[in-house]
Amino acid sequence: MNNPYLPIPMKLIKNFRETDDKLVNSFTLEFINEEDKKNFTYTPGQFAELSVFGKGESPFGIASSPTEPGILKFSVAKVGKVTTSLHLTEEGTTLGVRGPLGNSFPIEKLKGKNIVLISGGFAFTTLRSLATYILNENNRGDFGNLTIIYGARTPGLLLYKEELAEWDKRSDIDLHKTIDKPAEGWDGKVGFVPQVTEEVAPSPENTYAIVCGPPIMIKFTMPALEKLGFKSDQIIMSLENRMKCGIGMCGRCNVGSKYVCKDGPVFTRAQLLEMPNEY
Amino acid sequence: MILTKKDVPNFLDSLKNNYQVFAPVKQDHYTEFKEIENGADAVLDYSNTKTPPKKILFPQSEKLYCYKVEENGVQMEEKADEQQKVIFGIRPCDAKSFTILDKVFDNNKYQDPYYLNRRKNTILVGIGCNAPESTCFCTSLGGGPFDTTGLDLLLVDIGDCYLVEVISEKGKNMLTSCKEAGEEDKKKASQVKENATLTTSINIEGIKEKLDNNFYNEIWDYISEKCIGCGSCTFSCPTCHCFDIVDETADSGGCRIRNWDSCMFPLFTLHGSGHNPRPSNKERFRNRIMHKFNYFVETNDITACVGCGRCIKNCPVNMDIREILEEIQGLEARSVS
Amino acid sequence: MEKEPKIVAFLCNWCSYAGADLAGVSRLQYPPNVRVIRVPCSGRINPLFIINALRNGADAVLTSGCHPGDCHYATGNLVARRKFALLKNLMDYIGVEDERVSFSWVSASEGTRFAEVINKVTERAKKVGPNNGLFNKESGCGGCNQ
Amino acid sequence: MQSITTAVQNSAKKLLEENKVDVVIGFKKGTIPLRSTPVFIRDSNDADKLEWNYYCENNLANYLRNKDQKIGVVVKGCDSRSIVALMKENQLTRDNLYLIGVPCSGMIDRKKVNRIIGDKEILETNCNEDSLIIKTKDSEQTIKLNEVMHNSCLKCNHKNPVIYDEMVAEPVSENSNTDFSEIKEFEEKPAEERKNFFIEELSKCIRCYACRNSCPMCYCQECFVDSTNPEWIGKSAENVQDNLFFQAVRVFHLAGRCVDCGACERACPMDINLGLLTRKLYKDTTEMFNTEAGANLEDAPALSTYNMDDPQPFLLKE
Amino acid sequence: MSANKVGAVLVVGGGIAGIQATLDLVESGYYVYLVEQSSTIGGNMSKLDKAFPTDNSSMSILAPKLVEFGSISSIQYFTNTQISEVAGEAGDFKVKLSQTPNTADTKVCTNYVTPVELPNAGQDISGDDNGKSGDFEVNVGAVILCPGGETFEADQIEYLGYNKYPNVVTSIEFERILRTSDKQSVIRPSDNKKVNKIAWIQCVGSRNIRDEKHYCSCVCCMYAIKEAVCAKQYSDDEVDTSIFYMDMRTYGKDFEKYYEEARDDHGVNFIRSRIYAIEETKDGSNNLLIRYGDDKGEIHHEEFDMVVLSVGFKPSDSAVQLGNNLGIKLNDFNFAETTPFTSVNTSKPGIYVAGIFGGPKDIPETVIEASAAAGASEELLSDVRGTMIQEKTYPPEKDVSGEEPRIGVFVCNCGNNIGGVVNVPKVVESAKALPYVVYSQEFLYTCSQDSQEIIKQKIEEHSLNRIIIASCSPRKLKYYFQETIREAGLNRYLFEMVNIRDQCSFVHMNEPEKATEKAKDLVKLSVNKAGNIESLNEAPVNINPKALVIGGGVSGMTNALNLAKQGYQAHIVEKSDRLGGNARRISTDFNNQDVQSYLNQLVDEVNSNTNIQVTTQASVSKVDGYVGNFVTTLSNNEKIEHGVITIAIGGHEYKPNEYLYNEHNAVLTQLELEEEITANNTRVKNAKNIVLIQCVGSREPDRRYCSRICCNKSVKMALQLQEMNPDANIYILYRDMRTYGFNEENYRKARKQGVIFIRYEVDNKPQVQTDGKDLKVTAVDHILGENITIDADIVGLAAAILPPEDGIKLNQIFNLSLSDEGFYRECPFRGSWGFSHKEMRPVDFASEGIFVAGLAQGPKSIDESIAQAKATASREATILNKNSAKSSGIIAVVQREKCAACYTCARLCPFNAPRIINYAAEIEPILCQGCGICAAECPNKAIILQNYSDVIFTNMVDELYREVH
Repeated sequence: MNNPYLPIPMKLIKNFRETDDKLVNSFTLEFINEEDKKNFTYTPGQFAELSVFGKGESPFGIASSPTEPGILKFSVAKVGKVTTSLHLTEEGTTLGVRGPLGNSFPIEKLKGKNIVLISGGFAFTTLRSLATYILNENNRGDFGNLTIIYGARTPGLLLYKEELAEWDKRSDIDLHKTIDKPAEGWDGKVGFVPQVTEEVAPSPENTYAIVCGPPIMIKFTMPALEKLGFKSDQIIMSLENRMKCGIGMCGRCNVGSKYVCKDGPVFTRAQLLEMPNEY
Repeated sequence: MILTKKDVPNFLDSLKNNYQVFAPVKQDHYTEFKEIENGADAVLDYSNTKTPPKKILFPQSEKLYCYKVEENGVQMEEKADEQQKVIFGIRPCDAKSFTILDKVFDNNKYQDPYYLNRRKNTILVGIGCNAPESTCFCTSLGGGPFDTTGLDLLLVDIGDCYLVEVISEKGKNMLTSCKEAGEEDKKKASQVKENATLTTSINIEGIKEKLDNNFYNEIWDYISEKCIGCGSCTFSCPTCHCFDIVDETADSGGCRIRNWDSCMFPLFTLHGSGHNPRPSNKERFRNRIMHKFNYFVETNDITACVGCGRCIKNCPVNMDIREILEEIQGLEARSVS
Repeated sequence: MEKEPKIVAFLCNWCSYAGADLAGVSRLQYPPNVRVIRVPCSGRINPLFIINALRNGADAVLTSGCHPGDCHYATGNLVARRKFALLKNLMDYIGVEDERVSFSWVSASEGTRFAEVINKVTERAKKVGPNNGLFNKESGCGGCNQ
Repeated sequence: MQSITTAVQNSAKKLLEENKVDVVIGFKKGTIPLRSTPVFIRDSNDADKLEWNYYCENNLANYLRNKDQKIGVVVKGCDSRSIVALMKENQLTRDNLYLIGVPCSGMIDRKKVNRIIGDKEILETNCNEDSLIIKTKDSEQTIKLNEVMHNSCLKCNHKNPVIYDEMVAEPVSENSNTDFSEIKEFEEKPAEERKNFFIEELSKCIRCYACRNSCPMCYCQECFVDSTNPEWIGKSAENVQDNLFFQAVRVFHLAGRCVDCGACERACPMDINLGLLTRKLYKDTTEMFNTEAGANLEDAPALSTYNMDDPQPFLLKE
Repeated sequence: MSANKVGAVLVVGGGIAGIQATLDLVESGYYVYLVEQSSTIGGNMSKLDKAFPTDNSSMSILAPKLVEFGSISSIQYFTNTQISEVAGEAGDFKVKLSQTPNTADTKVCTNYVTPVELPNAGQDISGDDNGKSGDFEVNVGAVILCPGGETFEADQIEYLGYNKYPNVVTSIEFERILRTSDKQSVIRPSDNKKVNKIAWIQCVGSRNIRDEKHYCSCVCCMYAIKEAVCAKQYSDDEVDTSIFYMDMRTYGKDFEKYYEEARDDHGVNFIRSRIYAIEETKDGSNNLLIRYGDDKGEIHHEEFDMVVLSVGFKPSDSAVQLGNNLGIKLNDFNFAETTPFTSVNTSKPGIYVAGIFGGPKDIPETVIEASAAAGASEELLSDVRGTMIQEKTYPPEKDVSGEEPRIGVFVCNCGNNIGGVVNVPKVVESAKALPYVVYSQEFLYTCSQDSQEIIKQKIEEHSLNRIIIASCSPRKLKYYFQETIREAGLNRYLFEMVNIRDQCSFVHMNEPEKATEKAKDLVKLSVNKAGNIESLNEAPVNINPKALVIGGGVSGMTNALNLAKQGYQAHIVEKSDRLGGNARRISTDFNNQDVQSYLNQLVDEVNSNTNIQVTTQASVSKVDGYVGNFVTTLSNNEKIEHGVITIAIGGHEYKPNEYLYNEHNAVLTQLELEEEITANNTRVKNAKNIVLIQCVGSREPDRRYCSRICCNKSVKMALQLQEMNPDANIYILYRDMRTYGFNEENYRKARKQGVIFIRYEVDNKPQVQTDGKDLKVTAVDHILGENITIDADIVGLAAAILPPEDGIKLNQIFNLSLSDEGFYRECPFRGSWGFSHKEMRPVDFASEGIFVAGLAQGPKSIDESIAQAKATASREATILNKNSAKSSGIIAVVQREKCAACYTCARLCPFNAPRIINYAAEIEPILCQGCGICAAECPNKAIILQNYSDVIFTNMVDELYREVH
């Protein structure tokens, strides 16, 4: 029997400070065993359990894209014991990875559609995965327009600044970066994500909106999207309940009869409206 | 088949050659399932064990695997329990609980090797309940004092001996030296079964739908009011299965350990951010009831309760699940807000 | 050879740690088994520190502060004293060997006394032997070191 | 008993009718023999559900924190002392409480009853003056009440509430001095025996934390057991050492605050003898610092104060 | 006075007084030259075992002060140095100093271990920071003399047998015996045998008419009692201790209780007697035989194992010479004379005296005088405050938060002091293998200047963000190294120190391997801690440079005036309708100086000083805020914002119930009698027999203290009365005559002039009777054992001084500590991390920014009140001179979400730092001293003591016991 609790060993090859509040780092991991590399096939939107041996494991959305072979990337905010020790882990250390876990963004369904990615703060991780996937030259043709609305409190708190700069240069992507308050040297928009969403006003026609962000952003983005005419089954979200096993057994991440780890984390807004509000 | 009571100790002793044998043994004024040293330690004349036998297949703490951090990486060692086991003298309700746990640990996507391995290697020898307790309500949940669900053998106490009903092939193979039961014995057995009546029943009919419609009902505020949020109900429940996974370290290595957890504990669902989707007793208690009588039914088509009554007896403030279900039954269906 | 006991000592900065300093400059010789952790005041000691040390395998724990009335913070050791009295009784009661947990007051001028306390604590630790007893989490995960 | 029940009901009814309180917390009949259960009465018509008997074992002070309502609560001696202790710690406002004082004659320890009658199901019980009649399926047994009274009740010297807004009955006579004989006896035993006793007891622990949660004084936002940084203790119930560690620290944390109500021991589903630990600390704080938790509103909790001449028997003998 | 004042002060003498004055001055913005003629600082105090009456160990009081010297840059100190010449005038003195070269090598190790002489202490002494020697000159605005005193040469009194018999020792020698004892026995010099019976002989060199040392040395009674108690406590066996005395002078605060406890609880024998001779016994045992006469004149002999001579104090020859050099006036006994009502001013403006050179006194009084002298200097030099000191500038601090720790470990060989035992290279190697350690290096001397440069360089080179020095005690050199790392741009708190010298090499000399193992472990612990420590901020707080003075008596006014002259605002709040307090009722002081004219002058000065505001007929009803930022509401609703508070609410005279007071109009209290004397009342003038009864209401079971001044006052009044009517018979009925210090002179004079002194026993008090008209006083003559009856015309009662009437009421506002009697209890021995450095604080409270002066603190004379008021002002100036102050970095912080507002922290904090605001505790950083009591006690562990958190301690222990296989 395949043991879903056993992690595969991976080597931390990059521990990179993402935000200037020093709370979010990105970690790039490299497969140690060829076989693991082969077996670890994932789709944007999935997550994995990352183990710091001796400290424990925590689930994180996979920030890398299947189009970046050989590595996995996670962006982790420092909040507890595991994440803090992860931040202090030296490059070269062996970490454990268990996954891929959970469902994913419905890639097949998204194909041929316009995609709007809306995100705030450090919740951008799995959207980066999806964006990178879509922008890959082999896949770009499968999707329609790609609009990204991504905001943070200050410029320093945006993730993946270099990549954003590169995307900015591309013509096949409509990127809107925004920050809460004007700042020196800032060339993007100013304003909260819901507000910018309304400004940008993506058309709901043949479109899916994928929204990841802090609860407050979600709360105000939903009416904005509704106003623009997005139906609740056109809006896709990813939940972040507390998880442990990641395989639907340990009992803590359920929302109604659904386990976020096994049946999620990706749900349409229509699905979520059917579920109790315990997330 | 017939097993005389005086032969039980020898029988158990002989089983010990091939199996880890678990049976109810006396502890303080109650009984608990323990691995027995001597066949004579087994007490079959008991009302119900304090805690359910689920801990045999799903221990309160178990090592999943251990690891050692070394210069050139991490060595991992999986912990597996391959021992053959017999749980002797298990009540039908407890036996049934394993069929429920089976669905937990083998969901549509993943299999839990620890539980499933043990389960595969375990023979369940049940004993029928000649005198069900007042807190028992197994019949309301489709079980019964002599229900054979999940069992390999069932013993029926007919006085000096047990009539052994063979339910599975596995069970049959165990009984090498038992004589066949006579007509008299069979008659006695059916007499016993008839006499074993439950004093409590609750109406489970339609409860799932009631729950569906009353998630936001204010009744939850009141139902949970006296709950003190401890885990004694969940830890004494044969079907509760929530767990936590932690690392325990020693020296340069450590183990990943799984411990029972309880959905009644606030930390159970607390996010790192401080947000808690089930912030108070009310939500936690509701989830517990919903899980057993609604969510589990939805996903597995079976209620995650066997009516053993332990949560009633063990609750420090006498929360009684029967009362709660009754109250829910009494609710007029209200629409979801 | 029998394993030498390893003892942890929580010393208050102002008196007992200074007493250790004085023992040092006075070149008083005492057994090398004690590992000192400096705390601002004996009032800073959380009883959990002591139990935690035992849990981690400390063969003995010493806690020492200023003499009552002598506290640098006026009343820190008076607050601590009540705690220590209860803690010591409790430890005793549940069967932790007396020798595992010691308390003393040593002032900055009592270098000799400091050395004596260390002598005594070490002697006691040797007498009672390695900490396999209560609170030692053992090797929390027994199997993983085979 | 019946007269107290009636008095409690009348008091509750009146309080609710006159809108003096939003809710009355008391006890109602339990669902199984030997049990009463806490109840929250909001409608004066429900007041007759309230009852008073030998099974009102829970400490109702546990339900009073963080409530913005005006609460009437039925208090026996220990509940009232817990309320006093909580008031000292700024957890309760006296003005928001109406204390219906009940003189308490002690509560029955189910564990003791079970030990006497064995593993038989109790179907019915009856109490009179000084005895308890137990009916099982095939027997009836009469037991002297003081044989099955909870230990903490037998030794209690505050059977009457120490504060109240009204007393529903005449006070009962109090034990004059505190009796710690069983603790002293245990202290006399060899260390090894004491240790083994606790190891044996705590091997039963399932870490359900009913002891902690049933205690009115255990209100930490984050219990040391749940703290992950530092991680003081393992979570695995199979580590008996840690179970004992948990209990030792728990009772220590309650030193000078614990009113020895026995709620923790009664709450324990595994029937662990916790009283031997809680009462030890209770004895030591009483004897060493001459304070009784919750006995009055004036004294600071024993560990929140000090004297110049506090005893220091713990010092290394020279 | 010079027009070109200099903002520097010369402090002469490195004893406790010199240290206190220095620290006060430095804290208040003045540069200080501290000159000590011996090779170490510490003075007499460092020779003591413990200080009375609290039995604090002397070292624990002194050591923290000494530590500070290394870290304060506006002090220059010179040991082995004397003053050769002084020129100039107040405000601008030019002082020639001459220094003899120091023998110790000062270049390599700046770590002076301790100035105290210690057995085998080795070479680590001294600590000049300049290497000057020979003659040089300093320019200062004021000079404070605290050269201390020396003890009387006991061998001058032949019959005491000192220097003749080995077991006759002086009290100072006995201190040394105690200090070096094993605390199990007291060993005598002749044969190192344990002693079982010790005698103390009081007044050796004091109160000696033959020797012209008439004065009382003040401290001998107390120290003898202390030594007798210690001797008992330090011995496992029963030790018999006897004190042979004339009068037991335990007149200080809490001294009487100490005396009673010694007698009643510890069983010290007190024998009122005269000593005739001390001789060795003839049996060769070296035991001593004391021949003495008891108070009935009977002769006794008693044998002792050892005799301690309680030697008195006198100014040293060098101090006398110093006085003469400076041209200040000395008194008959060669002590420096002070001008009336100044307490610290010598006859020469700009030169002040503190400590024993001004007269014998105990440690707290010495420290008070030192602060008072500092206060006086500050008053003189207020316009040049801050001109001589420079703020040091530092590079900006690097932000290392969130960075992975990069630890540098520097291990000291200490010139083989460490390396001779501990294998330092191995320690360095093991450190390198520890987590987060990126650099480790051995130094011959980590504390040398060169090493500091290298450390800074390595910090830069390896981007180190945590520094560990493994060398000697952090108590000595922490500040020094913290300075270094701060200069390298690191936050001061990113520093840890491991003591592998005092805890390894010095104490495990014969076990080098184990010492090395231990050193490695200690380094490991420290590295582990370093991984968890963080940069800490010292929270700034603004200081309102104004004082609120509660009480308008001499103390309050002196305090306010001193502050006002230093340039600070002061607001006096007086309860009555006019200023003056108790002094209004006093005609002259003990030295016959006119109190009323002084008082009037003081009131005028106060009223005319624009920096002082006075509100009369008002009291304090509410105080909010904290040090630097108090807001006080008065009873008239006036709101005052201020930075510090002086409590000078005085005391009052006991109204006796005894001796027919209130029943017969010729029975008067001391103050009432004084008023009649002042008024030249005829009934007093014509009185034939006047009886003064001492200890009325004092030294009683419900008032277990001596009122200190009544003996002096009665003697003074007896002399006054005698002058008024030379024919009058004046009787003083007393228990012990406590005419301490130079007051002994008046006592001697009174006896000589025929004042009749009759001692009574406490259980046989005098009787005052009346037939309705005449008064009869009956007392027992203690020599004859017979009743004496006096037909008294006037009976004067030396009524007790009671604590302030408003003390308890006021204390509900302030929550300070009161003694059992109701006097304010100062907090003498506490360190503070905020304003003042760690020092003795005889006028301070545990609550920062609140001070006490005058009778409110305990009975005292006018002069003593003045000294205290000035001291208070000086202490307050250390706060007020700053625009803003900083809290310590090591403070406790509350995690609000965990706090249950249970008041545990507020109840237990000695400094009133936590308060409950909106259902959670908040800790005022400026008040927090970093003890961590709250962090330990907080039930929910909502409080964290920064860099001393639970996480840090548990991780350290985890690390220590984590065996690496």
